[in-house]
Amino acid sequence: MDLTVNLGGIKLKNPVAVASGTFGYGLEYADFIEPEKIGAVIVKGTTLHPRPGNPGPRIYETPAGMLNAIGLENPGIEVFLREYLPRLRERQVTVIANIAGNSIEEYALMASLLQGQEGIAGIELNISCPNVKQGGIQFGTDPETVRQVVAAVKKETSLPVIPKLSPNVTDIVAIALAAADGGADALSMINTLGGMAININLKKPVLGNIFGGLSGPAIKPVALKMIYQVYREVDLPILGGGGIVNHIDALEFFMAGATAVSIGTGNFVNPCLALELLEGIKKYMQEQGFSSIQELVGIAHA
Amino acid sequence: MDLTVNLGGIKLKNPVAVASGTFGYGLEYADFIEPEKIGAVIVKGTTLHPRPGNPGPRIYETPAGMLNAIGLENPGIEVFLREYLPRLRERQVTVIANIAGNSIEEYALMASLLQGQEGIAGIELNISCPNVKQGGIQFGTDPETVRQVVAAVKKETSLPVIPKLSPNVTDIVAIALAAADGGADALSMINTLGGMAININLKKPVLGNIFGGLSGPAIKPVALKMIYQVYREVDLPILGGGGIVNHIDALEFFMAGATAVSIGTGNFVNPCLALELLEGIKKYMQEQGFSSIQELVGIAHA
Amino acid sequence: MPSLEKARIISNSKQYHNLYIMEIEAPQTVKECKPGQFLHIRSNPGLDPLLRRPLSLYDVDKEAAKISLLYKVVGKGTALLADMLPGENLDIMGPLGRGFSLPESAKKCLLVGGGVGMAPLLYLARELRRGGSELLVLYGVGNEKELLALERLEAIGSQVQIATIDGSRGLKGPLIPPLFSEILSAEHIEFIYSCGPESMMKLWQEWARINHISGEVSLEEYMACGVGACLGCARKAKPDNEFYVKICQDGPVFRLDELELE
Amino acid sequence: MPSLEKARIISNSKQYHNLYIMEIEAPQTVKECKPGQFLHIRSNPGLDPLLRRPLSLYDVDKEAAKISLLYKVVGKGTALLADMLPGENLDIMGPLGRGFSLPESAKKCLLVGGGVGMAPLLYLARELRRGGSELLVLYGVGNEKELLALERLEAIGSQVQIATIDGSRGLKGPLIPPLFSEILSAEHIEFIYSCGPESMMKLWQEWARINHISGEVSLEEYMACGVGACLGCARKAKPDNEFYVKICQDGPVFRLDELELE
Ligand SMILES: Cc1cc2nc3c(=O)[nH]c(=O)nc-3n(C[C@H](O)[C@H](O)[C@H](O)COP(=O)(O)OP(=O)(O)OC[C@H]3O[C@@H](n4cnc5c(N)ncnc54)[C@H](O)[C@@H]3O)c2cc1C
Ligand SMILES: Cc1cc2nc3c(=O)[nH]c(=O)nc-3n(C[C@H](O)[C@H](O)[C@H](O)COP(=O)(O)OP(=O)(O)OC[C@H]3O[C@@H](n4cnc5c(N)ncnc54)[C@H](O)[C@@H]3O)c2cc1C
Ligand SMILES: Cc1cc2nc3c(=O)[nH]c(=O)nc-3n(C[C@H](O)[C@H](O)[C@H](O)COP(=O)(O)O)c2cc1C
Ligand SMILES: Cc1cc2nc3c(=O)[nH]c(=O)nc-3n(C[C@H](O)[C@H](O)[C@H](O)COP(=O)(O)O)c2cc1C
Ligand code: FES
Ligand code: FES
Repeated sequence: MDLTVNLGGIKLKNPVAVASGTFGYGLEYADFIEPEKIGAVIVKGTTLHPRPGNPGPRIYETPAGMLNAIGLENPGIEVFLREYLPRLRERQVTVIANIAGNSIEEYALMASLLQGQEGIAGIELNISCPNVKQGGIQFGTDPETVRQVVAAVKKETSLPVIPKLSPNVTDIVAIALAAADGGADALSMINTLGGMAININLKKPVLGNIFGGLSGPAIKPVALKMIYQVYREVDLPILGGGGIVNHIDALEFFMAGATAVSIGTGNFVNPCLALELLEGIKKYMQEQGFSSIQELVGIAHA
Repeated sequence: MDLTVNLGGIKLKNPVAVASGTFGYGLEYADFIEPEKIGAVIVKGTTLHPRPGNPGPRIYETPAGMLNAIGLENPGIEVFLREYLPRLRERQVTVIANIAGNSIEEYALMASLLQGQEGIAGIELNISCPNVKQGGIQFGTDPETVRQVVAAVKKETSLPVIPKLSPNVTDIVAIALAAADGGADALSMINTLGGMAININLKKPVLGNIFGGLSGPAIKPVALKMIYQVYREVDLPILGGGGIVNHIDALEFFMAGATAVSIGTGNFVNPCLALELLEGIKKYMQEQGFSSIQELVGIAHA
Repeated sequence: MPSLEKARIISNSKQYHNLYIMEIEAPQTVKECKPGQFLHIRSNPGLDPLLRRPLSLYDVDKEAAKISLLYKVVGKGTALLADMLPGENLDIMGPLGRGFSLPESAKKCLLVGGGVGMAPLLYLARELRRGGSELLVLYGVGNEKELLALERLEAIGSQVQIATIDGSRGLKGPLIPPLFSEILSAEHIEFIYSCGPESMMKLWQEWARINHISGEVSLEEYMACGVGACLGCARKAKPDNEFYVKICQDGPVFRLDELELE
Repeated sequence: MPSLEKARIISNSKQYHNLYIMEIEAPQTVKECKPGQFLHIRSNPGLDPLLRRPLSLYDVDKEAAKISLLYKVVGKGTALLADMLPGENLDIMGPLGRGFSLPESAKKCLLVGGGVGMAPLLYLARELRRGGSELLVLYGVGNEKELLALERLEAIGSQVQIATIDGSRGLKGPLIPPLFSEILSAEHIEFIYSCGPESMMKLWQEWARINHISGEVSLEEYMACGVGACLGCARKAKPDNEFYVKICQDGPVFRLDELELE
């Protein structure tokens, strides 16, 4: 059975990745799951300079989902390259970096810093983080800006570039087409939906940042629709995710048009999910007589 | 304790309404709950001509939510006025009509047919139904069109007009401002999020219409955020809903800025919810020393 | 008038594999029950699953205020039901829907129930017998252990013919007319009732048409409201119809001549 | 090394009002347990609630491979836990976090536990006693019936002083230093451990500072991952710090001198 996939030039040993921000720098969960067995580990979003992140509370559970407003806490790209990457390289983890910038120039600069770094398989562009006030969200909602960010990054690197699209837009296809236009090698979708919660005892927003990003099973239907739409109109492989917590969910994403899937919130529920889910996929393929995962991709469009 | 509210000129005996499409024509649930005791019954979306609706399956459960693609099945506005309205009037139900058109002219024509009809307290404009292919969704996603629809309807009627906003937009505040510009008396938000599901055994979309609208607790964080944002920027009362299934949910909506709330999917779980929830609100108000529901509106912004 | 009730669970136990019978005490609801109607049940107080689940009235004892349900565990909702214990409360709404019509005078009736499709037919059988009708029940299952209603059917005096897929009891094969042609040719059937997989019911519809027998069947569809308010459980009674019927309100029982089955 | 384990529930019962004790058999997990660490527990197989819930190691018996949990039902997750039955499996992940540090040589230790804040202190007390330390435990609750850990504390030979809000046992009043000033002035405390409401711990922090006593406290925060991967359980150890600590990884136990409590 062939589980390898080619995600815009990144060869993955299997089509299940773990999503940025939900799996730290790849080793936090190492007592529970071997990160080198996972299709790809997309590490925590990195910025040019260190960021302390948002004040708490940063997370809150909602029906079949959760809100987060981490605010891109991270030690900056240099620390990432110096301290975290070598350990991941040593373990031969398939690493996709995830970067967020405050300007097109910052994205390009980070891409150039990643260029030539051994152990990085590709770059995911977070142009859709709803928790960062300066920069971030606006990039992901205007097609022309998306095109420019992608093009600027592509100019600095030979690594596959995967913009991660925000679902908080009127026309996801327009954004995806713009990313393709800018030279994207694949698309990652979806990031979190904007949301909030209110503490009725304190009579104020729960999150320190007021607004946060909604993830988890609650958003799965939204993710599937956007992927289904983009698959029809845009000729790029899709890394699909949003609410996957079991292999049935993952199969829905493949059938909607995802070449690979990513697990975010699901890791919190079950840290072994990425590999357990793979077993479920294999079993389904066996029972249904599929020999390659690629046969499943987009099959629901027939 | 004062539970009455003024929703853009509609006097409601209490601030809990039932949402369009989830409570039929107001009498289907009459064995379980007295519709005249509910703050307002927003009846099933009506079109100018009868519509058979979409092929099945039309509904599907998702994590803490559901998808629907009813496709605006309804007998047309004349049958509504002739057969359903009189029965509601007789029972003194506070009725808000919900209309959906294929063109600005159709909206205006329906508004003129509702004008002067005894027993209608206001008109909700469904400019955001994601399940109708011709017309519907596009109206709700372009600010200028929203302004025009609202203005055209306002010209034909003296009834309070409440456009119902789609959450499937990049900038909800822009849409809300446009609606205000067109002369809206209040805003209803939010309608369902676009979504879909796939049946992995049949390897095709579950819904007959492929796409549907996601409702229920899953979308509550999204609804709250949009209402919070619009409350800050737009000076109109808001009829807030999306995922309310208990009084705590409802209180979150008031605190975010809703003047009244609507219950949709929650009716399916508990047909008595609208009134049970009211009791919960009263108890909270008592315990917390509020004497009027209006004191709660927008309190989370302090 | 249907009602919302917290019914006390009297018993709830696995009968075989994934088949369960639950008995509840529902003094309010029980009064209104008619064969073929259903209860709309909340399987848990949480939000997953969110919606109620429809289950047929399997057996009803109005004097004892007891309702029995026969259900198959197929997913989350029914799995949670199976976990409930005697003494707990079950949140039920009902009885809902249009049930089977009972003949005005005694008739010779054929009841065809496949698997859990037997669920709505036992209570029907009971009421038909009370009205003096004679019953031939064709009961099809995979294996004889699934014949949960058999004892009760025989106790009320119905003639039961069995088909099992594995041949463990009765005739061997699926519950389709040819398997019973001999038995049926010896009977003068006046009305047919059926519930089970639609493809099976379609064959019986065809059989009834050929033999000029009227009848009724019970259909299924996903449901949200259960009362005709959401228009979710729609299907076309006949493919060429312009409009849709609602299973929860116009059905779940339909006359054979109203339908074109698939 | 922490692990994921399906632990068998040995017992799970209400002790008083909303307070429960659950005993589980967790042969893998138990080996690694240290006082002050926590288990990250999935309270149901469904999606509501979705996330795991952190609970402290209340008591640990390594020979018998048993872990006890003391929990208060406050919401959905703990309510589902309370419904679980002996024989069922509990999905646990752990032990996680940085626990209490044990002194290298025997000391005179003060343990201050408010309400369910006693949860992490019993196992700590047991280990401190094993190391020969002498313990004075201040145990504050609303009503004497909530003193669930009392028997075990006394059995291991700790001196326990009680404060109840309603005066039903011991001193009457909240668990704050002035209430115990007499008792404390007679003791030569070398180290303090505390867990309970933060406002209470803050007062004990102040007391410790004045008396030049070092100590540790256990903090709480909403958690998602429990292992430092999501950065969700962040708080500033001191308001002026630029960066945040993670309760799940840097804590839940912190040294008093690292913190400015609120
Ligand atoms: C009027 C009516 C009466 C019924 N009476 C009985 C009864 O007496 N006993 C009994 O065992 N079952 C009965 N059913 C079916 C029962 O309602 C479903 O099996 C149940 O809702 C499944 O819930 P779940 O959460 O366990 O499964 P889910 O997780 O919702 O689904 C499990 C699987 O079953 C399928 N499924 C679920 N509901 C339906 C449906 N309504 N139609 C078709 N496929 C479905 C799903 O696609 C999925 O593959 C009845 C249905 C109707 C409409
Ligand atoms: C390291 C650690 C160890 C803990 N050990 C224990 C223990 O041994 N025994 C015990 O009873 N509890 C303990 N807790 C607290 C326990 O985790 C929560 O009470 C539990 O998660 C609540 O889950 P729920 O679903 O029942 O409540 P929810 O429905 O999630 O919440 C109910 C109420 O509690 C509040 N709440 C929930 N979780 C937290 C939290 N982490 N911090 C502050 N407020 C919260 C909510 O705002 C809400 O008002 C511990 C917490 C941590 C972080
Ligand atoms: C706690 C948390 C932190 C996240 N941080 C990032 C991030 O740094 N960069 C990013 O692109 N996405 C981030 N995300 C989004 C996830 O990568 C993922 O796209 C999203 O959660 C949807 O998938 P899920 O429903 O499987 O979680 C974060 C999500 C969560 C829950
Ligand atoms: C089955 C169903 C039918 C609906 N039909 C309509 C409709 O006809 N017109 C309309 O404006 N909204 C319609 N809606 C949207 C609801 O009125 C409501 O805005 C939405 O469901 C969000 O609220 P909820 O999460 O409380 O259900 C429908 C929703 C459902 C679930
Ligand atoms: S389930 Fe709502 S109309 Fe039938
Ligand atoms: S809970 Fe994820 S970092 Fe602490």
